[in-house]
Order: sequence, then C-alpha cells, then structure tokens
Amino acid sequence: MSQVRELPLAKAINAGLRQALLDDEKVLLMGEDIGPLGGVFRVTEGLQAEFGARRVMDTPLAESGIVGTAIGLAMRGYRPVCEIQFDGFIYPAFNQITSQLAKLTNRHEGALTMPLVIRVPFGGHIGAIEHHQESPEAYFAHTPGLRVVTPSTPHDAYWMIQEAIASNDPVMFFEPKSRYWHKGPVDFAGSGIPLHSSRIIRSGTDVTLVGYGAMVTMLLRTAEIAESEGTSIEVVDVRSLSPVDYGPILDSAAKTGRVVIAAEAPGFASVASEIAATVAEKAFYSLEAPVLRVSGFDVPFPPAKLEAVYLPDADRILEAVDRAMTF
Amino acid sequence: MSQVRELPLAKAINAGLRQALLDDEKVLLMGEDIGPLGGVFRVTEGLQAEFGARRVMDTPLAESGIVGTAIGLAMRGYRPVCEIQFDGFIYPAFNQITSQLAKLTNRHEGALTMPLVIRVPFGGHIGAIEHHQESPEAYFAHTPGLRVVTPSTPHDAYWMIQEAIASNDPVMFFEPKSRYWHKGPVDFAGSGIPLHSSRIIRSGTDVTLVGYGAMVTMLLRTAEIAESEGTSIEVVDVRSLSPVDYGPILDSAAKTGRVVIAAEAPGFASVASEIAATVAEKAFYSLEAPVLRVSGFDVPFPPAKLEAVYLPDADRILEAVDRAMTF
Amino acid sequence: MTEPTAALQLLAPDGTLAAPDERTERFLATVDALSDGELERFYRDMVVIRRFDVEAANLQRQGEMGLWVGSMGQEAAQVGSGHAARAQDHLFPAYREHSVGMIRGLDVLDIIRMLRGVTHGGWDPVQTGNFHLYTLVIGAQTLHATGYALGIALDGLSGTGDVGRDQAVIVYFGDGATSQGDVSESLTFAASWQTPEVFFLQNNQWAISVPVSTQSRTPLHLRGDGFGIPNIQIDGNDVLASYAVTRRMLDEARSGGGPRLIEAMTYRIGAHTSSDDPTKYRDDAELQSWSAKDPITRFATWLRGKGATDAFFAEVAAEAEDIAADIRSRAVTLGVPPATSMFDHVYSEPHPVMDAQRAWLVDYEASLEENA
Amino acid sequence: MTEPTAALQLLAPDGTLAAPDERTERFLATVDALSDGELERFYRDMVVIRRFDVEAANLQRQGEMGLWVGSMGQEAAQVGSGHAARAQDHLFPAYREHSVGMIRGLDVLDIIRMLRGVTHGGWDPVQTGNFHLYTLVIGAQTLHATGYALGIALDGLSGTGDVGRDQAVIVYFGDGATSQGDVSESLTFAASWQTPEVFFLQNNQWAISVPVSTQSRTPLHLRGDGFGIPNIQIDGNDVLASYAVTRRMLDEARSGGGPRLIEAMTYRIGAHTSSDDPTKYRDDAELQSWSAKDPITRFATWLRGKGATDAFFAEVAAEAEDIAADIRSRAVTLGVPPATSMFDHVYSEPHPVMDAQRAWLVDYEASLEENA
Ligand SMILES: Cc1ncc(C[n+]2csc(CCOP(=O)(O)OP(=O)(O)O)c2C)c(N)n1
Ligand SMILES: Cc1ncc(C[n+]2csc(CCOP(=O)(O)OP(=O)(O)O)c2C)c(N)n1
Ligand SMILES: [Mg+2]
Ligand SMILES: [Mg+2]
Repeated sequence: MSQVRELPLAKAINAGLRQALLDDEKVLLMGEDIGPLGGVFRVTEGLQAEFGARRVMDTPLAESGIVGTAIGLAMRGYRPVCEIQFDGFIYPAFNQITSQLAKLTNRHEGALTMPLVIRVPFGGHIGAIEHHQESPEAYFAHTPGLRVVTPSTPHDAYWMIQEAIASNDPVMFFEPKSRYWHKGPVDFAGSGIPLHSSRIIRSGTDVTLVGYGAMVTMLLRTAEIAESEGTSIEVVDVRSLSPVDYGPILDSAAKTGRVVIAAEAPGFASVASEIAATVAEKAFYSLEAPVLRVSGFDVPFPPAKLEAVYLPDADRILEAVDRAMTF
Repeated sequence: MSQVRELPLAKAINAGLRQALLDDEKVLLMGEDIGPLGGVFRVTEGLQAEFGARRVMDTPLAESGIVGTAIGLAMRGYRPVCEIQFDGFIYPAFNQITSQLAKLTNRHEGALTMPLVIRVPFGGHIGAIEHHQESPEAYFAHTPGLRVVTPSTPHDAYWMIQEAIASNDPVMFFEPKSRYWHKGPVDFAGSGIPLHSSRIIRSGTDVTLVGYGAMVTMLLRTAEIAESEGTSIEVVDVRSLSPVDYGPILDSAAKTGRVVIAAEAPGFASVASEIAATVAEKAFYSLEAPVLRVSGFDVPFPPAKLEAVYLPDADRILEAVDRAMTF
Repeated sequence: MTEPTAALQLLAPDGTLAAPDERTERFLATVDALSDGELERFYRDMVVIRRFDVEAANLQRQGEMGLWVGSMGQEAAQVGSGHAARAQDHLFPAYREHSVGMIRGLDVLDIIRMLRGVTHGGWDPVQTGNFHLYTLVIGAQTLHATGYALGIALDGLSGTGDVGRDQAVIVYFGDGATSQGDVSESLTFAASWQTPEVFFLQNNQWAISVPVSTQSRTPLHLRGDGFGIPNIQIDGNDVLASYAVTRRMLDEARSGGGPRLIEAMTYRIGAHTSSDDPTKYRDDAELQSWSAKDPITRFATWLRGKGATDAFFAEVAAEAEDIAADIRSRAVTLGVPPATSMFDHVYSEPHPVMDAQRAWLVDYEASLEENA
Repeated sequence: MTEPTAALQLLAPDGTLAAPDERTERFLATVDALSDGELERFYRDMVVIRRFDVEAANLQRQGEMGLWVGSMGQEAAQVGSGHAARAQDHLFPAYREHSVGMIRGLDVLDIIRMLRGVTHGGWDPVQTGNFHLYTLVIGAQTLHATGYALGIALDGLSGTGDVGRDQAVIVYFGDGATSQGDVSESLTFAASWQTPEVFFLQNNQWAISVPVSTQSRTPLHLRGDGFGIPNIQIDGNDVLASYAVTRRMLDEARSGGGPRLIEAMTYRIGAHTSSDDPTKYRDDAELQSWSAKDPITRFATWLRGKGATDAFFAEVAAEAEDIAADIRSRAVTLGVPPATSMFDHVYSEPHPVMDAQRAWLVDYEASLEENA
C-alpha cells in the first residue's frame, strides 16, 4: 500500500518534527511562539498539545538565549530543535552559533557531540516587512563546524528535518518560507535521503541551472520557458549548502558546458560565489561559457513593493541563460 | 623636506587615529581597554591622555553595546571609532552590525548617515589561544551597506584609517595584527589613497598572486622564491574587500592568464571565493589555468602549535603556482 | 528584594482622580498644571489614534497593506508619555507607538507607507519632532537611544539646569524585549554613563503568544534595581499617570539625574499584528477584564466631570472620522517606488557596485520593454 | 532599591571567626560541620594552586607557554565554592578557576596544554568530575550552564528532596562579564525556568584595565533582584564564607528553590594575563590594601589557632613544591599534536570536506618530505 500523501511543505516539516519527537524522547523543540500558537507559520502546530510544554517550549524572547541554552541541553544529552522566528532575527544568536555551537565538538576533541538543529524560515516572495525576507545562509556556510541544508519540496523537507535531528552535529535547517503553503507528494514509506546530497531534478543538454530552496521552483519554471524557446535545461537542486555535494553539479557542468547559478541572497561572497568558483575550477576544460550568477542585488532586502525586482525571476535567469548560450 | 618616517603598523594606525581626533572634534574612540592601557595591542596608546576620557572611552564589556551605542552617537552627529579587542569577539555585535548599522542609512532613505568605523585586529601568526587568530572578514563583505577594508603596510594603514573615519558610511577596518610590530615607511606628506583601491605591488608575467592583509607579505616572499626558480610573479594587494576594486586584478589576470588567490580565512564561501568566481567569469578567455585558491582549511582555527600548518605559507602558495603553471 | 509596590495610578478605571498622598501628590501637582486645552488634547489624540488604528486594520483586510500593527488599549501609556516629552527631546519607538509619532508631528501615513511595503520607514527624525524610525529587531533601539543620550551629555546639552533647553531621550520597548541582551546592555551602558534617558517599558502582558510570566516572574520595573536605575511601575491605562510620571522622570534625567525606568502596565486589546490570532493563546475573560480598564473611557468620564461638553466629544469624534477618511484616501493612492531606488541609499557616498547594478537594471528593464 | 548590605564574612582578615548573629549563624553551622581534614584540604588546595600559578607563570616567561592566566588572590572564592559543589554537580568555569578544576579531578596540566597551544581545552567533563571546559568568549558559558541546569530539571534529577542525589549547576563569571547580554539572558532564562543553578560572580574589581565601577555603579549582586533571583554578597577572600554560602545556595537550588546569585568580593593580585601590564591602570596602594586581605594568610592564622602544627604547614608546602615540579617536568615535554588532528573533531560524523582536506594535507606533506 502506498504511503504517499500530498502535503504543504510546512505540514511536511510538522510531520517530520512529530516523527522525531515520537522516535526519540531526547528531542525537544524550543523557540518563540512555537507552543499554543504553533509558530507564526504554524510549523509546530499541535505539537505542544501532543507532547507537552516540557518538550515543546516557548522560551523568553532572546535568540542568543535560545541557542545558548539549547547548547547546554545538548551537553546534557538532549537533541534540541530551535526555531528562529524569521531569517532576520538570527543575528542575536550569531555569537553562540559561530563561537560556541560550531566549535564545541572540536574544542572537546570529540568528547561531546552537538546534536542541535536550528530551523530558520528564509527568503522572500511573501511581501513582508524589513528583516522578514532575508537569505543569511552564506554566514553559516562559511562557518566551519556547521552543517547547512535546505529542502525545496515537502518530501525532502519531511525527510531532511529528521536526518538533521538525527545528526550528531549542529545543523542549520533553512526552510523556504514562500513554499510553506505549496503542496507536494510526501512518501512516508521512503527510506529518507542523505542529508548532504544535491540532485539533478530535471535533465537537459544545453545549460545547467543550479539553485536551492524556493529558487528551485523558479528554475523549473524557467526551464519550461527555455524549452519552449528551444533551449534544453538541466536543473540541480543543491539541497546541502555545507558541505556542497559537487558530484551531480560537476557531472551536469561536464555535460552542458554552461552553468548558471541562481539564489535570492546578495551575490557578493555568497554560496553562489563558492559554487561558481569551484565549478569554474573543476570543470575548467568543459566550460563553453563562464559560470554566471543571478542573485539578489547587493543591497538590503528592499520594501515589499520592490521584492519582485530584487528577487531573481524567470526573466532574469533566462537573460543569463541567453548570455551563456551566446557567449 | 621629506615627511617619511619608519613606523610599525600599530603606531601608524595610532598616528592616523590621532590625526583624525585632531582634525574633527566629532571623532570619538570607544572600546574595551583602549584608555589607560592603550588597547591590548597599544594601538590607542597615549590617546586618552592627550584627548581625554570623553573622546577616548573605555566602555562596559559588551560588544553589542559598544556598536549599538556608537550607532546612537553617529545619529547624534559623532564619528565613533569602535575597537573590537580581537577578531573572535566581534560576533556579539553581529546583530547590531548587520541588521542596524549596515541598514540604517538605507532605512532612513539617506536622511542620516552612519559615519562609524569598527576596527578589528584580525588573522593568525601570533600563536594565540582560541578566538584570537580568526579572519571573519567574509561575514561583513557579504553584508550590503558595509564597506570593508584592510591595509597591509604602515603607510596604507595611516592613510586608510583616516579615509575610513572620513567616510560617511560604516567601515569595517580589519587590521592585520601579525603586522602590528613590523616597520615600514609612512609618508605623512602623501595625499592619502582612495579607500577602495587594489594595487599591483609587484609586477611579473607568469602568475598573478592576489591577497590582502598579512598575506600580502607572504605573497611577496613567495614571489621572490618563485622568481629564483624562474617563475615571474605579479602580486596584487586587494586592500578593499567590499567593494573589491577589480580593475588591477583583471588587468593582471589578462596579462598572466594564471591567478592564485591566498587568504588566511577558511576558503568555503569566502572573499577568496568571490574574487575567484569573478575573475573566472570576467577573464574567461584570458585564463590559461583555473583560478586557484589557497586558504585556511575549513576548520576552526587550530591550537597555536598547528597554526603554521593551518595558515597558507610560501610552500603552499608555490604548490598552487606550480599547479597553475603546469595546468 | 524590593517589595513590589502597587502601580502608581492617578485616574481610576471609574474615572475618579486619586486623593493626594505622599506617593501621588507630586504627580497630581503636575496634572494640576495642565490646561483644559492640554487635557482635551490628550483625549483627542487617544480617540484619533484608535480610529486611525481601526481604519488601518480595515485597509489591511482590504489588501491595501501586507500587515497592520495595532496599538489599541495602549493609548494612555503612549499619549501620556508622548506629551510628557519636551520639544527638544528625542524619542526612540519600537513599532507600535503611532500616537507618539503623531504627537511629535509625524504624518502617520508614513507608518502605513512602511507597512504597505513602500518604505522601511523612511521618515527623517529631524522633520518629525525627533521621533526616530521604528526598529523591528526587538530591543536594538534601546542601545541607539543610550548612545544618542550620551551624545547629548557630551554636547553639554543636559544637566545645565535649564529644563527648557536641556535635552533627554525616551526609548520605548515591550515586556518581551526585556529578555533581549541588548536591552540589558543598554541599561548597563546608561547606568555607567548616567545618560539623560528614560526607559519606557510598555508591559502589555504579551509578547505575541508568550505571556509576560515567561519573560519574568518578578515585576519588570525592578529590573532597574539590578542596574542601579531608579524605576517605577504605573497604571499604563491612566493617561494622567503616564504623563505626570514620564514628565517628571524626563526632567530628572535631563537635569543630570541619570537614567530612569518606567514600567507602564497595559494591555494589547487587539491581535499582535494582523497576522496574529490571539484566540489561540489567550482567553476572553482576560480581554474583558482589561477592556473594563479602558484608557479612553475613564478619561472621558473624568473630563465630563470636569465639565467637558457633548459638543466637545462630538467634535473629537468628527475630527477622528475626517483623519481616518484622509488616511484612507491617501493610502490607497500610494505609489510604488522606482525600482532603482533600492540602490540609492545603501551608501551615502558613491559605490561602484551600486552604480554597476543600477545601470544593469536600467538596461535590463529597457530590454524587457523592447521584447514586450 | 535594596540597600546594599555588607558582604557576608565568617573569617576576618586577621583570622578571627565571626560571632554568630542572625546573618552568620546558619553559615557558621555549615562550617562547624566540616572535619579538620576537610579544613586542611581547603588550605592545601589554596597553597597548591598558588604555587602552581607561580610555576606556570615561570614556564610562560621561559617561553614554554604563549600565555598564562593567573588566579592569585582569588583562591578562597574558588576553593570554597569548588568544595561546596557535591559530586553529582556540574561546574561551568570561565577561564581562571584552576583550583576548582583541580578539586574536581582535572589534571591541571590540561590547562597548561591549552595555554601552550596544544589544545583548545580538550578534556572530557565526564572524566574531570563534571568540570566543563573553559569558555574564553566572555559570558557565553552562563547560557550553557542554564540550559544544562534545565536538562537536570527535565531529567527529574533535581527537586526530589534528596540532596545526596539531586544535581545542581554552578557557573563562574567575572564582574566584567556582567555587562554581556548573554549573562543577563542567562539570568532571565534561569529565573523563567527556575533552574537548579548558582551563578557565582567573582568580582575581582577589574576587567583587564577597566574598573568594576565602569560596569556598574551599584553592587553587582543586586543584579539578581532585577531578575527575581535571590542573591548575596560575600567576602570572596574568606574561604569559609565561600564554602558555606555556596554549599547552602547549591542545596537550595538543587532542592527546587530556583537559581541563586553569589557575588564574591575578591581581587586579582596578579596581572590579567601574562600579556598584561597592570601598572598602566592601577596603583600600588590598592594592591597593598588587598594583599592585606590575603585569603591564605588569614586561613592559616585561623587553622593555627585551631591547633594546626608547623609539621602540617611544612607538609603542604612540600607537597606544593612536588606538584609544581611535576607540572614543570610534564609541561616541557608536551608534544605537538599531529597536523591532521585539526580535521578529526570538527564534526562528529563523516564530512567530505574534512576527508578531502585531510587527504590533501597528507599528500602535500609527503611531497614536501620528498623535495626535502
Ligand atoms: C530579535 C527579534 N526576535 C523576534 C522577533 C519577532 N517578534 C516581533 S514582535 C515580538 C514580540 C515582542 O513583544 P514585546 O516586546 O512585548 O512587544 P509588543 O509586541 O508586545 O508590543 C516578536 C517575538 C523580532 N522582531 N526581533
Ligand atoms: C566577548 C569577549 N569580549 C572581549 C574579550 C577579551 N577579554 C578577555 S578577559 C576580559 C575581561 C574579563 O573581565 P571579568 O569578566 O571581570 O573577568 P576576569 O578576567 O576579571 O576574571 C576581556 C575584555 C573576550 N574574551 N570575550
Ligand atoms: Mg508585549
Ligand atoms: Mg574581573
């Protein structure tokens, strides 16, 4: 009997969290407004009612405090899953994340592990006010000691959140918030997917489009349009931002010789820069055009009325595809 | 009459700060232990005695508080220069820097400016304990709204600190601490240098070495060795990490066709990645080898006894030069 | 530990004025000094901002704004403290102090502009009676306020003894904000520097869905004791207490007395924002008990007792309607900023990346035109 | 605000024991319960750690360590509180609590290993009597301690009434650390969760070159009042007060009474670290006045009065010499970790980048060999 159900991404994460809470009593959820309210995006809805306020905790309003005390709980043998309410509110926790969380296993020379997950809804396309549409993943990808992942589909989200919680290392789990309400099939019988695997989700021959999170949907849409205009597009969902699983990306680059990387984050010194630099280095002889990047502009995320201009859309990606093709 | 004096880099910055305090009464210095002690590196030595405790302030021990209150002082029309005691202690201020300092001019639509400088001694080679040898520049280079610079010589340091203080935008001023005690000529009569200019400091024909901060000295040393082995090396001091002045870098790449970028920071999603990606894109047709990166490994800065292995040295850079030459 | 004393109240929920005792008399004196005109202004501002709040909420429901942040129930705390500030003072709000902005001369349409996604704030504090921009990152503004207040002291513009010239800062934050490290650091720096500054804490009992009891089990004004900052708890639904206490504390601060902390006990009658659903986390009984303490009703009762006429109340109601109508008409016609404006103010001085990306965008949009 | 009461003292600088009064008697009772052996152990630990401190400082001067962080002058605060912790308790130090580590079973060579640049700490708290690693980022450990203490409560291993089994946490931090947001947040979380935890603040009057008056103008133990945490100030150079008060507060915390805060008034006799030059910022008079309050001298005087013999003092001195000699001999022979060890523990599970960079380094170093 099939175990496939259609779920919106937010509910898929909710189901994954619930499964993790059922599987291991050491798993705890903590954050702001995750209890009775179920989180501002309702990702934890119903979990406090089911597992109680000792396992699903509303904390005082302080991100450094949330991550810092979660570190102490992890030292005690718990597996805390922290929710940061919005991308733009993770910065108060930056010191605890970079100088403590990321370094503690190393500082202890392996004598302890840090099984701690930090969930961060990220990205734009929701028309929100300042600090609510950012893409801070590069700060964490650049930090040794952290694992950084982001699912793009409900199925991946359901499995990857469980893999993240099962990991004995700290995992930054970026949730593409503009996809929260979009449904997709989740195979509950599936055996899960490796936490750090990128995937070719559409095959083509002319140009490789590389992206992650909410951008993946945009890449697929772009590929359709390009197809209709006679350009065959391969699409890679990076899924893991640190480490990056370069295998499928380089295979695709070798095949198409043309690579365009798209991300919502500001482009300068970003994850897209890293992938571009590495593809340009490793696929040096197979590239027929420079690796191109399409990113958010290098400005603070603008007021909502301008988000459509700021965020790479199909047209902007197609413009890069054309440049790659005609180079 | 010549106005050139030999000064160690720390004293050159001290002289630059002193000049700024003399030139503009709105300039204030604030930080931990910068008063009677003169800073743990003595960069502010003598300045509180000369300008008083109202202009050279020892603050309570809190980096977020230092930057956050400096923001308020800048709103009031002051030009605060904050000292962060060590690279590894800037993270508590990360929220104030990224979500406030970097965004306030934009949030005000230009109605106010943020003339605020944050001085950060950075990098390794001093055999210090954890948190005292890091290179966090990428976090700030990735943040729109900040200007990020780092001098490599006493002359540049003397002038760039004054340019930074004169800027009406926030400037992250990274000081290569391992160079603090090294002397070099400072031309006090000089007319200064643009805050955001990279420079070819050694010309050669075979390979371009690109770096900044303390690494520049290493690149020059490497160039000497390579020269003696028959490889002609051009060296570029990037100096400005955001924005990067690509002109000289791309000119050099066009000339040599081989580029190696070296930095102390972990390489993944770093400033080196950005430069590599951009050079690979813009110099696509002139490159005879992939742009190579030599960086700190993607691990937390190791215990001092291993810093020599962790930090790129002449041998590691030469290894990359050889790969570039024989590619 | 200090025994929590009852919140200072001058005007009871039933509209009766407190009798003078050693705690109230000095504040009652401050109230006595108010003219009828000033008192009527308090009433008018509370009514107008509540009407504005209703109108804005409607605009949001009708899709004219992505989000609305209401202030219903907190009018007394805000209007009283807003009027307590002198012309030369600087005010650092959180994101809910609409009436304070209005009092200082902000066109409240600027708030709608921000929540509609046209700006990130964008007003110039110099043009709005020193009412600074909203800060959405909880607590961050308290450090800005403290640094600003230090600047006043460094300028020698506090502590001269001339309350008409000496400047002070008032910074607003909520009960949830008290848990943020930045707020504690601002108390530390303010106490260390003895800044001319009043910390105005609106304890509206909730931080979105989290009750104040999660933030602290002890009255929040006592936080001041731990940092050496004189503090007082007031009935935040009593506009007279809010005005008189804030007035006095600001004058003590501006006169060189150092920072002060006021905890105004109030209640967020509406949802946290238009995206919130309070029924998920709080019960009707609590809402009812606080509605019974409504700041406007009690003040109206008292004004009537003092002789305010039906005509006056009718006038204010009419004025509120006009202002609401005006806001609506201007809100719905707000334009969209030019795309390239996102590059204009990231830096205040030329920046090559801004120039390049702006130029690219201009060409790109032109090319789209052609292909269209 | 609470009137600061004088620091609780049981043993005066001249070595006389306090008379019982309503403040001291319950603590004197705790002292009475101590055996001579335990009291001698306090003395021994203070002497040994001071000798260790001298030896380590010499090693640093001789280039065997890049840095030394001394604890001279703070022995009573540390030894008293260290012994107050029960076997099942967890201790989170800052970076100066060498004697506490020694008491819990840490080989103090591990501290030298760290400051020599061989490790970043590297000991396993499970093997060192629950003495956790040093934390160099000021204040960060207070949040770890609070989270750990919550874990104890969630495990149901506090508040059962069995002080022999119930666990508690003690966390050490300094006067400068009190200004860090993290420390205030840990007080907030600890009070909110009522964690079984004692905040042990060593006020040694200085944060490197910054006097405590810059951090706070009010006694730091009062910080507890602002967060609803019972607190007390003690003479930190009085090992009996440090022991008795910490013992009692830990037992109150472990029994479900919630967090406690102790401010131990002491003094950093030496430099902040071997890199520091205190002559730049503090005067000799202050140093002298505190030397007169030396924790070891006063305790020795008292022990003598209780009948401790010259033989005992000679024994302890000899033992201290032996330990110092042992440390020296082991310190100078400490090796250098293998280069590839930097990749071994960044992650606890396989990581492709670690594997690739380790492999590259191995090949690279081999190639250097060849060329050499
Ligand atoms: C650093 C940060 N974390 C989280 C949020 C999300 N958030 C917005 S308002 C709010 C509650 C604030 O409560 P309080 O300080 O009491 O102010 P109130 O909204 O009640 O006026 C939260 C958690 C934020 N804006 N900033
Ligand atoms: C976040 C951070 N900022 C700055 C420093 C540099 N620093 C090391 S110790 C110290 C002073 C600490 O003073 P205190 O808390 O009183 O402890 P003490 O050294 O006196 O025992 C400072 C500023 C640091 N380690 N961490
Ligand atoms: Mg509130
Ligand atoms: Mg101290």
